Amino acid sequence: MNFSSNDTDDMLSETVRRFATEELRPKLREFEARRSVARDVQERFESLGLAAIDLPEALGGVGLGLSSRVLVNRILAEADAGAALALDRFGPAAYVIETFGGSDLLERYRDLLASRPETRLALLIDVDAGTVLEGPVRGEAAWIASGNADVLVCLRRDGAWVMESGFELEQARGAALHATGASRIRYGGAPAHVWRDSTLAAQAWAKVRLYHAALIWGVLVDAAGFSRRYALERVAFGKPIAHHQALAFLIVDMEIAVERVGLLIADAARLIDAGMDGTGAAASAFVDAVEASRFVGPNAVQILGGHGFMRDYPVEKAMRDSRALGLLAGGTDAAQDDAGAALAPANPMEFAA
Amino acid sequence: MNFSSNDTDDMLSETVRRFATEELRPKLREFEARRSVARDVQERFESLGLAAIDLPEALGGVGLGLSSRVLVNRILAEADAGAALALDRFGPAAYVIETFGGSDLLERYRDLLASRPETRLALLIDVDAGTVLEGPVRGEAAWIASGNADVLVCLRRDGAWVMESGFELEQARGAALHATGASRIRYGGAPAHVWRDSTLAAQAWAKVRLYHAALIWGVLVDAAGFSRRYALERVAFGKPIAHHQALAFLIVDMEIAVERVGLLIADAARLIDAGMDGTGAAASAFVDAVEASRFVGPNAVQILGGHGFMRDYPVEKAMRDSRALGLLAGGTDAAQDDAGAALAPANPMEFAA
Amino acid sequence: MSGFSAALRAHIERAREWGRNEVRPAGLEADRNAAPLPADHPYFAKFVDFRRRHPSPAEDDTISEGSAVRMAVLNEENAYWDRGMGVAAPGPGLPAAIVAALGTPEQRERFLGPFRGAKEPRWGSFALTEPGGGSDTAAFRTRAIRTDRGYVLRGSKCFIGNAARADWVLIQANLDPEKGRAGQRAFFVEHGNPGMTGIKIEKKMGLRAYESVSFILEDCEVPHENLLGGEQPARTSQSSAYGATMGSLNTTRVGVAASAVGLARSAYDETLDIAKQSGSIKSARVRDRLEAMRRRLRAAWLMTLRAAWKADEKIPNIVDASMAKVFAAETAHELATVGMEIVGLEAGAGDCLVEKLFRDAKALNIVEGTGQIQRIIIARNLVGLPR
Amino acid sequence: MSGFSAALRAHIERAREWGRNEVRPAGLEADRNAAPLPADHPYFAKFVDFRRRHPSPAEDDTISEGSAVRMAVLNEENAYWDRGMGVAAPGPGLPAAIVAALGTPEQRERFLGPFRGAKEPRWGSFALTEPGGGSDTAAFRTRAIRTDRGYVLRGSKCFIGNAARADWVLIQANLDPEKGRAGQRAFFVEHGNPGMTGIKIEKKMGLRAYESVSFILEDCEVPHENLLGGEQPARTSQSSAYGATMGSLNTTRVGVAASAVGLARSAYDETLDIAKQSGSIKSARVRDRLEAMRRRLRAAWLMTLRAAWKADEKIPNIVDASMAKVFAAETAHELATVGMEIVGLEAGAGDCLVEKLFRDAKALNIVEGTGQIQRIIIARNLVGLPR
Repeated sequence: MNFSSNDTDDMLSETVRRFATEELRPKLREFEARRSVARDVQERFESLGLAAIDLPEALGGVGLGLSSRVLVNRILAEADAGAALALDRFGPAAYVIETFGGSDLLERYRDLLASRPETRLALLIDVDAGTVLEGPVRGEAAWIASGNADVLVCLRRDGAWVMESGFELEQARGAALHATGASRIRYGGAPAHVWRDSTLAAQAWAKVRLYHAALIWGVLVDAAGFSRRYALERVAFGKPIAHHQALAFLIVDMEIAVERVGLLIADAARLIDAGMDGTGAAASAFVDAVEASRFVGPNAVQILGGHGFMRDYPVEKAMRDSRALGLLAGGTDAAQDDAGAALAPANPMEFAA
Repeated sequence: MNFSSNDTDDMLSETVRRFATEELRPKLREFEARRSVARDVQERFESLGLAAIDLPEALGGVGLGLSSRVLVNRILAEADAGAALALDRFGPAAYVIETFGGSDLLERYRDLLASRPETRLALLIDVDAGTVLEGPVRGEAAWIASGNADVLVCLRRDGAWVMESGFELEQARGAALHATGASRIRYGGAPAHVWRDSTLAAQAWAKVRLYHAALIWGVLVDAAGFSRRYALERVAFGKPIAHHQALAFLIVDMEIAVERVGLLIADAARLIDAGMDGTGAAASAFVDAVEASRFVGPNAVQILGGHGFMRDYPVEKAMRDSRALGLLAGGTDAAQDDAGAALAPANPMEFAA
Repeated sequence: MSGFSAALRAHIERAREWGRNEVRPAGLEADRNAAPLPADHPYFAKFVDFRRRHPSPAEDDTISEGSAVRMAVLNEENAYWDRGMGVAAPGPGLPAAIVAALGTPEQRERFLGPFRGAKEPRWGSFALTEPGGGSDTAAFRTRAIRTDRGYVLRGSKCFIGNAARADWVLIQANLDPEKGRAGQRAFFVEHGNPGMTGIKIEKKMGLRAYESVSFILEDCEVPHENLLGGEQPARTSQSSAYGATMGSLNTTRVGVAASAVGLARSAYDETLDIAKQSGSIKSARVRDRLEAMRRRLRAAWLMTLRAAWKADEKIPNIVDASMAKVFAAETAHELATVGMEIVGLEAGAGDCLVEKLFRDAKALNIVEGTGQIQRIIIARNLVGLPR
Repeated sequence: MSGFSAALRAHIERAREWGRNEVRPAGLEADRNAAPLPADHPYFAKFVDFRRRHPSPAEDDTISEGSAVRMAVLNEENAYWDRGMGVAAPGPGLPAAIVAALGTPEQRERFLGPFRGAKEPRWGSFALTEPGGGSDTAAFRTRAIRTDRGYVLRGSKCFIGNAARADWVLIQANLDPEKGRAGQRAFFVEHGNPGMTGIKIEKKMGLRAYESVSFILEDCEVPHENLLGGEQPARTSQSSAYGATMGSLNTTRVGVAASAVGLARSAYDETLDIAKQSGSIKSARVRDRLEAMRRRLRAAWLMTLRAAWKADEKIPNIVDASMAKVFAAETAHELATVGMEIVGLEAGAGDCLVEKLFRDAKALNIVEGTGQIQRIIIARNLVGLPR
């Protein structure tokens, strides 16, 4: 039973933290305005190996597990969750490719991404897919968190498909996460790959959920931290507002909410890395992150008062970004369905590590 | 548009308040221990006409509406919700009788109650009644909030029935509301009356829900008030605990929760008294009362700290009573179903009075 | 059956039509542009014309409801269509009542007169908040110094509505800092005064339709006549009435509460509509959420109406007003948040009213006293919480 | 796969069997009787026998986990079966660690010795809380006055666990009120001391299995040797270690947190079982509630385990311990409350474990520092909240 991080993760954290602090955070509003991350930042991200943190070593990845991925995503999102999505051109679609297509297909898309620096995979979750998955597919989605996509990967409850053409994106305003752009998407045609397997779909979905939950986690860590520091600086009625007891308690409750999310995410990632069934735990962690976002994001704005409402401070962005992230990965209702599907007696002795 | 109470209600309030304060509150634990209300208190209650506040004047009632009933119930429950249930021998069963059986049947049972001072009607809500309502009925319920019953009235979604024999009560410990006793019930046989009409059932149920919601409201008014006064007396770290800001805010939020419940109950009662459809509003008010009870009851105990956990103070009783009341009237899930059944755009200009 | 008079309902019907046809589209335009509508936008001229043709309910003697209830009902309806556009509306705005109550006859004529029957849009503005100030008005540092020629103002203000386009800004400043809060007075600074510098229109998360302006007062000179109420303010019957009213009755917070309810209703109606169209209303989970929204909305509206009704009945309503304000503001935020959940990806795409309301609503728990300040006010009255 | 050692798991397996067969029935019996089990109840003799046969994990060298994690895991399991019975367990109890750390060698022998290998149930007790005292230990008014023959104690104590049946009660009293908190010392008062009067066993909402006792100290005399640590307490290595540990590490709150988690798990498991039996688990609403229960439970357990693990690793855990304490206690209450909703009428009948847990759980957010106190502790560390 161990809660310590290992040396690899410590080194990784430090690298990511430095990159996030130096390269992302100062350009927060710049990325937002251009709706993408500058090419040199992208290159630096990839040269640090952060793009392939949890791809197999054989495929040029770092070969770390999901536990490392959630750590990286959290730290990136502490700086800018939109940029974190923009930087990861393979993105959570990689989990679908890996789970269904194995290393061969993973390698193919890895090579594609390596050869064309603007190429991206976009992931679509078709939660309510009704018809049986076979032959041509046709449909649309109101939002994907990407301004462009060369490959469209779709995950459904009963399987997945990959389409390399036959879809078109229409730029959308996007409610948040502007650094990664936003599109409406419309697709129709025969996918390049189609798989039917609901067990594998559940496994891939679990990873997709943790990927996004970790981004929410990071946004909330930053929102809680930023507003806490602000509350220590800002004086009202003769003392820092953080020393007004009711606000101090709010800050404590925000901290508890963030801690709780982090523990559940790390727990689910550990289960999956240990080869155990983590689908329920991952779905629960996602739901928890969304719930926490509804509490922490708006209260960070509240602590800053009028200033929180202005774009000069990052908390309004945190409130919007964390709320929008909760709509991705299939959304909370699907996660709630999956989390509640296999309720068993609790086992306090289950702890992977 | 008017929020003032009328003179009748003001006089009524004063009468009920004096009775509740003088006759009920001091005997709180005595009623609990004997699991009933003393005969002389019962007689005084009935001589004041409080038993028949919303029965038609033609039947010896006071002929006031549901708005007056919820007021009376609130004030009684501020003293002791269990006693309020015990004192009302006709109880919410009267709404079922009145709605389905009209004044003839109401009169019959009114006479029965008048002739035998120990007689009671018990109300059972059979939420999940599956089979079609006809001929003999058979079933059981884990809890009715009564130690004895001479007539069993059962309300279902599709109608109602009344049974004068063929049921038996088994005394239960009861989680709360001890002044009214607690029983398990088992019934089987042909009812004396059977009605099938889901519209009438919904109307009766609305009244039953408001009847109980008003009792919860009263318990919470008392819990919030008692703990607030305690917080002003109890000193810690050099000042009344009510002046520690976080606790002051908690007290405020408890007050808001109680106000909110009261407004929704009064609003629904006004709609029904005005002959409008109040089924959704009544169901919503009940759900709101239950939600408020989960916040206000336990926090009243929390404010008293260790003392709150002891039976020397009434707040532990309030926490239990309000929680238990929420299980009656068919429970929250059924109320939620009904409240959510007919969702329409909101109309701010709808206000009965 | 409605508990409101037919006359008031007629006003609301008109406001509804105006809101649907004019206010909502203008508000969406401003939001999409991420900037206030320019002062010469045709909407404002139309608005002035509309007001000339249809006097506000405040001036309609055939309405039986009191003024606070009228205002609450109208604010609710207006904010339903767009809260930001409500603040952006031409007119003397927030300071009108203050000037009417505390101004000298000359000031009333000079500063409010031009608004009467004006055919062009014009604005007034009121500047209280300071950077780092917020709710702690005692901490405000803008100073006023008397000179032979008038007064010199020094300091800075922020989040001031319509200040860049206003004919004048009524600025709160301290003439006698040793007296603390009691030293504070208000001064008219007219448009184009060179001492009002660094004018910046804030970029906001929501409520983008109106200007929130920050500016610096750099030795800003105004003549003696610009001190509100004059140098020796007379205790006029109007001003004492104003002060007495403020003691135990409050309508400003009730007005904001009503706006919050309107915004919340907008979120509810729009979400319900989308849930019905998409069929997601068939899910018990979605229905439960909508029911909780409707219930909360109703409670917030009743709380607000009661606070307004008490003001009209001269029943002390300080606790009611603060309770309505904090509860309605939190309701607006909650409903927009839950609404986004129900709307789903369409909300993420960013072209959806509910998503806009999510950004708009947060401000309502901040302006006119944050939720924390409202709780302090309530706690003072409930448990005598010391300052 | 489990992250725990086989040795620790074996202890837990034994505790589980013991809990199911002995603790749960005894706890339900006490609850039904609305009174603590009498000291001569067969359960206690069985317990003493069980402990003699199976030493506690604290004494098992084959376990690789540190002492705080051992305690957390064991507390969790024990509280799963009955939290009240855990407090009622014979032994020196809460004050054992204090006496071991701060007592003189004679005191350790005299007061702890009889517990070692005892064949009969016996109890120790620790008296801190006072009526009207609660968390504000500086406000405690029990006085100790030195006389030639020893000390005279005057004051009153309340909510003292097992005090009526204990061989001795270690009583906190102030020997030097001018020094404030620093003047407080602890005194052994032995069973039958005539100065300990007005002994009243409280009637509680829940956790009825153990005695909560209030009593008055009416010129209660004890000999000099009964002052814990002696008249000139030596700064022994043990006592300084104890003090130092208390500075940045906390295990007491972690222990209560673990108990709260156990109680919460009990509520979850029982509710799940009932929902499965009744078929109500087919309702999405019920599944959502159960999922929220399980999720919260898991988070509380992870928070508690991490706080324990930090204590074992000598990583400062004050914030972790308080966070685990308040979150786990609130979790226990929340789960029992929601559980009652799912159980429905059966919970109202009052013969249902979940209903008992609803009454038991509330105490956990009060003992060992209320939720408010924990938040103050956390806020001190997070934002330097002044005292």
